Amino acid sequence: MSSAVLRPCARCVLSSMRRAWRPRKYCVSHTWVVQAAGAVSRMAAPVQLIGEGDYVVLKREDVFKAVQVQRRKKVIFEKQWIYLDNAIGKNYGTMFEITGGGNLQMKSNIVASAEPKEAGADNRNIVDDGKSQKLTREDIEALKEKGIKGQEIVQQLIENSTTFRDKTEFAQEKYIKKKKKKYEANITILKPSTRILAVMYYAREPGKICQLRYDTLAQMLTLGNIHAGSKVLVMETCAGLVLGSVMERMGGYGSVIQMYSGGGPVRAATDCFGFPKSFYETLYEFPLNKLEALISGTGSYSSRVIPAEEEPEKMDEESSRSDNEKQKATQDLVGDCLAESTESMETSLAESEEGVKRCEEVSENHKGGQNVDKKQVAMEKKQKQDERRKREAEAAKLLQDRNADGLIVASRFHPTPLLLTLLEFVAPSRPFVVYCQYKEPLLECYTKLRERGGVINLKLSETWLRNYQVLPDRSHPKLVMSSGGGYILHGITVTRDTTKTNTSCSERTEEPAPKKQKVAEDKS
Amino acid sequence: MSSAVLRPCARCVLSSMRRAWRPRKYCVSHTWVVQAAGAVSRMAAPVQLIGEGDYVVLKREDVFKAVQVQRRKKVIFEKQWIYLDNAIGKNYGTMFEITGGGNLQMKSNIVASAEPKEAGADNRNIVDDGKSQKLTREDIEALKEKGIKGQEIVQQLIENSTTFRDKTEFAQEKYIKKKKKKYEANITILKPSTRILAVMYYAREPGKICQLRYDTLAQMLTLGNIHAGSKVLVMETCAGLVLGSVMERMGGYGSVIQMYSGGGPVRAATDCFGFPKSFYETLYEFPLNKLEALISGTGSYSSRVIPAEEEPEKMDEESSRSDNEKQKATQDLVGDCLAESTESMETSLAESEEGVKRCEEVSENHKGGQNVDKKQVAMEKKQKQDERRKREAEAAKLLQDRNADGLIVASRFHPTPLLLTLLEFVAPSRPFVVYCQYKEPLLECYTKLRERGGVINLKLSETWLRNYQVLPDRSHPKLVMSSGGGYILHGITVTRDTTKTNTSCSERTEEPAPKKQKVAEDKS
Amino acid sequence: MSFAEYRELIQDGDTAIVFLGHDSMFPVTIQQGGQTQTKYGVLRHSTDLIGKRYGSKVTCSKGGWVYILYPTPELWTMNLPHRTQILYSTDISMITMMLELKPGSVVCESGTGSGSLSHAIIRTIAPTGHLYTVEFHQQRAEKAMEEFRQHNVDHLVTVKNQDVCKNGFGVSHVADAVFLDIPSPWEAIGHAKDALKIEGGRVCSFSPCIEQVQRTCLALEEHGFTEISTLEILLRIYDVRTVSLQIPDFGKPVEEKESFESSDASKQVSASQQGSALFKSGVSPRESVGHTGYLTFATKSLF
Amino acid sequence: MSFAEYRELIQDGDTAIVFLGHDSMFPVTIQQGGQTQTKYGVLRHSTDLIGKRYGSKVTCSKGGWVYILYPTPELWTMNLPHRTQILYSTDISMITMMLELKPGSVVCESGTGSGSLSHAIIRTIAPTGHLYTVEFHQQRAEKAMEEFRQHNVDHLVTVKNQDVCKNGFGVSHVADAVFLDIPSPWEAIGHAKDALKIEGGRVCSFSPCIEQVQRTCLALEEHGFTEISTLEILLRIYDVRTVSLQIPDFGKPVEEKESFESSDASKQVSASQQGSALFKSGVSPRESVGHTGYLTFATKSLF
Repeated sequence: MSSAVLRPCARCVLSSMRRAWRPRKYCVSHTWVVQAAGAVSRMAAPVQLIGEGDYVVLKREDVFKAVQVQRRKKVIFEKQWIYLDNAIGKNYGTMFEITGGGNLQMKSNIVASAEPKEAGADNRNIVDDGKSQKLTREDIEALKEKGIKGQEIVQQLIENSTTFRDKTEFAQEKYIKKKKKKYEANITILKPSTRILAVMYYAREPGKICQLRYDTLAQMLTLGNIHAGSKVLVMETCAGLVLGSVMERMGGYGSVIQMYSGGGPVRAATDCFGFPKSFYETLYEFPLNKLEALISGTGSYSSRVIPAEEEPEKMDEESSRSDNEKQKATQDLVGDCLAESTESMETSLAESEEGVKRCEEVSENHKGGQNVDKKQVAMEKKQKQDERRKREAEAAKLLQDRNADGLIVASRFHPTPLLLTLLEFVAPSRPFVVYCQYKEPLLECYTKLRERGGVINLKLSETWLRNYQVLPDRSHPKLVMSSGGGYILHGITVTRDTTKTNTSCSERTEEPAPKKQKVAEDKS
Repeated sequence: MSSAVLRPCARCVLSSMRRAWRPRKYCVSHTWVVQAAGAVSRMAAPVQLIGEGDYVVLKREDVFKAVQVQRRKKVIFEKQWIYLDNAIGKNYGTMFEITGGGNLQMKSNIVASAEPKEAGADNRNIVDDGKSQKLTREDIEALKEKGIKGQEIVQQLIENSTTFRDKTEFAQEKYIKKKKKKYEANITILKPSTRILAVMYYAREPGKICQLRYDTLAQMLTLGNIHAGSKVLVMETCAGLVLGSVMERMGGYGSVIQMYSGGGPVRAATDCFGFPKSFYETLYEFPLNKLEALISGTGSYSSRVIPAEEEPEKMDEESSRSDNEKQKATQDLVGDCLAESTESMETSLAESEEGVKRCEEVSENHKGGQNVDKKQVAMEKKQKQDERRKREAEAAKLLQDRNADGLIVASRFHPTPLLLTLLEFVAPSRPFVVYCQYKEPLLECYTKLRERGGVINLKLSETWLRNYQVLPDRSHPKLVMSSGGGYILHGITVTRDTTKTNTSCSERTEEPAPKKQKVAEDKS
Repeated sequence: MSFAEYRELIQDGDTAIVFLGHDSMFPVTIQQGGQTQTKYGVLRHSTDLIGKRYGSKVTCSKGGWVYILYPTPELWTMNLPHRTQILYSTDISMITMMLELKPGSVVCESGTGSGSLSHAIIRTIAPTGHLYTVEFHQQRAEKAMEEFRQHNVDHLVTVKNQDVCKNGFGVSHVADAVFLDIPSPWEAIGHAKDALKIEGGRVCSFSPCIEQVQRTCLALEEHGFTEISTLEILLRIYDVRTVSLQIPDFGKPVEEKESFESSDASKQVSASQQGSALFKSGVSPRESVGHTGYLTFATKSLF
Repeated sequence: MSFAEYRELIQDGDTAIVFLGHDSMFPVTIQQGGQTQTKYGVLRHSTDLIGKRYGSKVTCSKGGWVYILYPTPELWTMNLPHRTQILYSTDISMITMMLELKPGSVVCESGTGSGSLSHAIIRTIAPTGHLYTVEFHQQRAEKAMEEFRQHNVDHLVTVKNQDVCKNGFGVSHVADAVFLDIPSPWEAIGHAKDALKIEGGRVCSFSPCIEQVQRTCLALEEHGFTEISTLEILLRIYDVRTVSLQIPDFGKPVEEKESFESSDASKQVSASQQGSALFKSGVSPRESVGHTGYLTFATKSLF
């Protein structure tokens, strides 16, 4: 009977209620408050309601799905077609039931949980002959067609089970849960957040996010000291989830530079966060394959500062080329999306009895509003090209300052070359974090970073996550656990010696010499 | 308040009590019952008492130490010198107190646990100024000199603590535990077992047993299907602990062939089990560096059957040489032992607040009774040489049958060459298990074994062990856990194809081809 | 064939394991004249199996082949018919060691369940030990006895159909070890104590829920057990894989043209084959068993 | 210097971290004219530190050198003076994400303890959020406020010295998230609910013992919280080592003499150097933190 969080974007100004408690200073003097002032104004409304065009997350039991709210648009969720029209104007966190025709109907109150009453002490007398349920499949179908709600069907099933009362409490509960899942369909609509999207992606499409488990992402954001006002480099191939989580933590203050490979940056998951437009003004992107030129100061990036106006011809060509590539990639994406949309689309997070199924593309969200005039398209395209060229030049400039406050890497590329290259752009005394699905590349990366120098406090780690069932007299760790959440290597940058100083203290090798082989094995 | 198990060797014949319950068949027809009959007779006594010369384990709280019971011999345990004389004739599992002069005195009953009575709700008012204890260090020393027992000293400390009653229950318990550890000294004497010795070695001398954690050893014995009546190959450099655990599981039935490197097999931990002599009659050893000759059928092992009498001259030479080596190794061992004996000698298993300290050599046990006549020594040496030569020939014969029922490897050597060589001596449809402290060599071993063929169901695994504190209202996993218990690779032997058959079913590669790189990373 | 000792050749009446491939196998009872269907075709017992050596590769009628394996308790655990939730080898290993089982041990167990642990206990305590196993579900008790006979270990085990919490194990002061896997183990601690030898022994209780553990620990303490300790053991299996990670293209100036091409999505496949790093990795499967149960051990002393 | 935003240069009054080497560091307050002793000699603040860039290598009086680091909440957690048991970054990470903290969030916390979590929360909710932290121990509350001032984040936090179970947080319907690390969290669930915004929010309770979790979950359910879920997170650190394993000598006939020598104990060292395999390994330290606490999360909805 889970419902969910409802709240306006928390970045609203502090209420007078709080101010009354104790006089407090304001941080208005900080430059970045001013810088992001535009973003703040949007948050004035006291309680935000579900609106058309909003990016939301549907929740049923432990299953999440990110969608955009659009009128008269069918959405498939947990094998059911639904329309979200009736959710518009309601509070976030509202729970709905699906009625005939796939419409949502607000649930007036939490359903009384059908807790088992009379439980047998054990199940010694139960013989499973497949005949304990008196209702036939046809009976149930008939009930459904009559429009009987799921909750009532489950109750009917319990009453018509000859063995239900003889089952142990544990077995009864399992039975109810199974039936509820099948016949009841309560959907809660939530505001997206890193928590929800990270959990959703790990459950539904782990392959798209390099198997990055949500607790591992949590470590990265904290160890990377991601916070408002900093300048962060992000290199990820996790559908934009890592990027989105960084942007959420920065709240529109500061700047994010996303490095990308291929036609353009991937931000399908980023869009699911439903950030205000202003957030994207602090987001830049830069292609990996121009980094060498940037570092060596050749080609377009020969001078440290390139005003957008003075950009040479060549740059222009490149831009339009990469734009073509991006177009193509987008087409592929959409095609892929359509091809997959007929397949089975849901995955259950905790209750994976049926195993992990293929998930649909979340990036469906991108398809809205494509029927626009062709001329307008051409114009918009030109505008976008110009904008992109300008932004890339700005990104180049931000990089060339070589004073980023952090670096977050989570990609399907080998981490070593990425780290060795991208660390050049990070200021000293700043944290960096690299995620890899495998441990072995990070062992190599660790060694190479030690050789490079300019980094201290290197740690290779993994987190173990255990979820618990806490119920009266039935508490235990969940029976299924994720055994692989990936590995993290993190450290802190420092100024780099060009001349090797004479030994002494500070950063010792940290790797002890291989232990002396004991001479005789006989010393037991 | 821990006491311990007391029981006669469980391998005694079944009591008539049990026979009365229900008539049962005996397995007297099995050849190995007859073979080990000598061993059984020793177990006739109903309850075995602690005897002079017995190998026993001392236990104090969670700390174990294996020693041999000898009259008027000082033993150091948990920083205290004690004499075991008074334990002789007592039951195993008896708890003793240490009295003045290091003598043991039987505890009449379990000490009433000084459970906290009046606990403060929280510790908000406690200011730690180092002045809360009214007893001075001098006061405590005076109490000790008066011969006041530990339990009473702890009680005095509690009564003279001004803050004790204000502490939370949790803090009170911690306080009592700490003080008890310091001032109370109850020692239980236990019969050795794999459980106790494996836990002891992992806590005290993990380096000597390649960090093999007890739960990992438990897996090896079960996955290796070690049981009475089989013929098992053991290659270990774990001080003889793995060998001992295999021998315990075989109960003197069947045969064990220990492969060794260097001067001779290491069995310090094996001796701590206190096995009856008869067990050693089923134990053989064979040097690794003669295996090549055995396999290729060159040198001494040119014929499949070598009766001990017909052993060629060369074999003799080798034997005596390896004997010299063994002598030397033993000297090293003793020297090492003495050198270390002045160091700090105890390690606590669960409460490692003080970290892991160096442990003394358990093999002290070997030193007893060295003052014998020199001539006798020479004679005995000759006898031993002859015996060893004979046994090695017998071991060679057992190996040459190439029908071992199992293979257990746990060593500091690279597992791949060991496995590839030793599997030659194992019959088909038999399990093998190899332990390694590191994961990487087992990845290689896995690959090489696949290439070799003749093995199926290969699994690389690790176990996680969590110990729990279960106390009313204070249950949780222990705060310190072992994070490395080592890795196991195990599988089953099958007959080996010399000719590659044409594909089809059965053992597929088991390793899927590296996943196709997705063409575009853009499909998020 | 016996689960308590090895034999070399396949014989009429044996229980054997047909191994089809990676984690795919099933048990079969060998019968003169019998035959077994596999996805690779028929296995004819008389001609294909009886008299062959265990571990042999046997060709089925359709030309595919399988291995015939000797049944160890561990293979049985992987293949037995489930009548209840069963204990797996990871927990069984720990139970066996921590109960200090060895040849000659006398053990009491309840419930018998599907006999997974029973087979492992019998293997370890043979040839001179004995297992008393109590199961309250009659059909299960009968089925277990039938399996023990079939597996030639019935002389090492006695099965009794009763409620251990009410009636105990039906034996007194004979056991070296007692194992409990029942919903209310705390109700059987007194009976466990009674079943153990006068001079002492070890007890183990397996429970999925922490509340069961809490009550059991209290009962153990009340009955004077010592060395009470609770632990949990989890298996983590690694798949051995060869993995390839792509090397990113930073647009090295030397081969500027080249690198431009490789940034074209359509050619990226070949580029990745050139610029990638291969390595062996022990990969965790995405999901694994997160919990089986807590194991609580304790010692009964003489006193 | 502020824990909520980066600066480039070391200034008078800053709290900085002196990094001596592998896991060895300590915090220092920079003072014009001050000096700090290290094992490598004295650091003179005015001449050696002030005006230098954070991350610089600084040479001490004895010629050894150290790095001066900018204080992040994570470095502070590793170096802060312990007045209580503290929360570490592994749990803090999970708390921050699962409470959905971000710039602008309003958070209530109890107890403040040593301020480890408080610093991390403040960093995340700055510049527009606020932390209300309640500590029942007066000295601790005062010390925490002093640290917040010193770290230039006092405008983002309010410390109150009271008993949260009796008096709550002193604010109503303002918080997006509530965090509890107290002995009896179930007694504060009502206050937590009251502190959360009308439209809802998230709550987290940290408890070492499962019984505390059981009671807290019951209280959460009674107060109408949903999405109640309990988890535990453990950090596993790997040391990167180069390991050498010896290749066994089977007495290869080609070099019979040679192999014999290598079996001689006195020469084994050199032999092992020849016949050994080197590899990189991520080695688990022998012991690690086995448990910190259970984290229980729940959602308060509008209804």
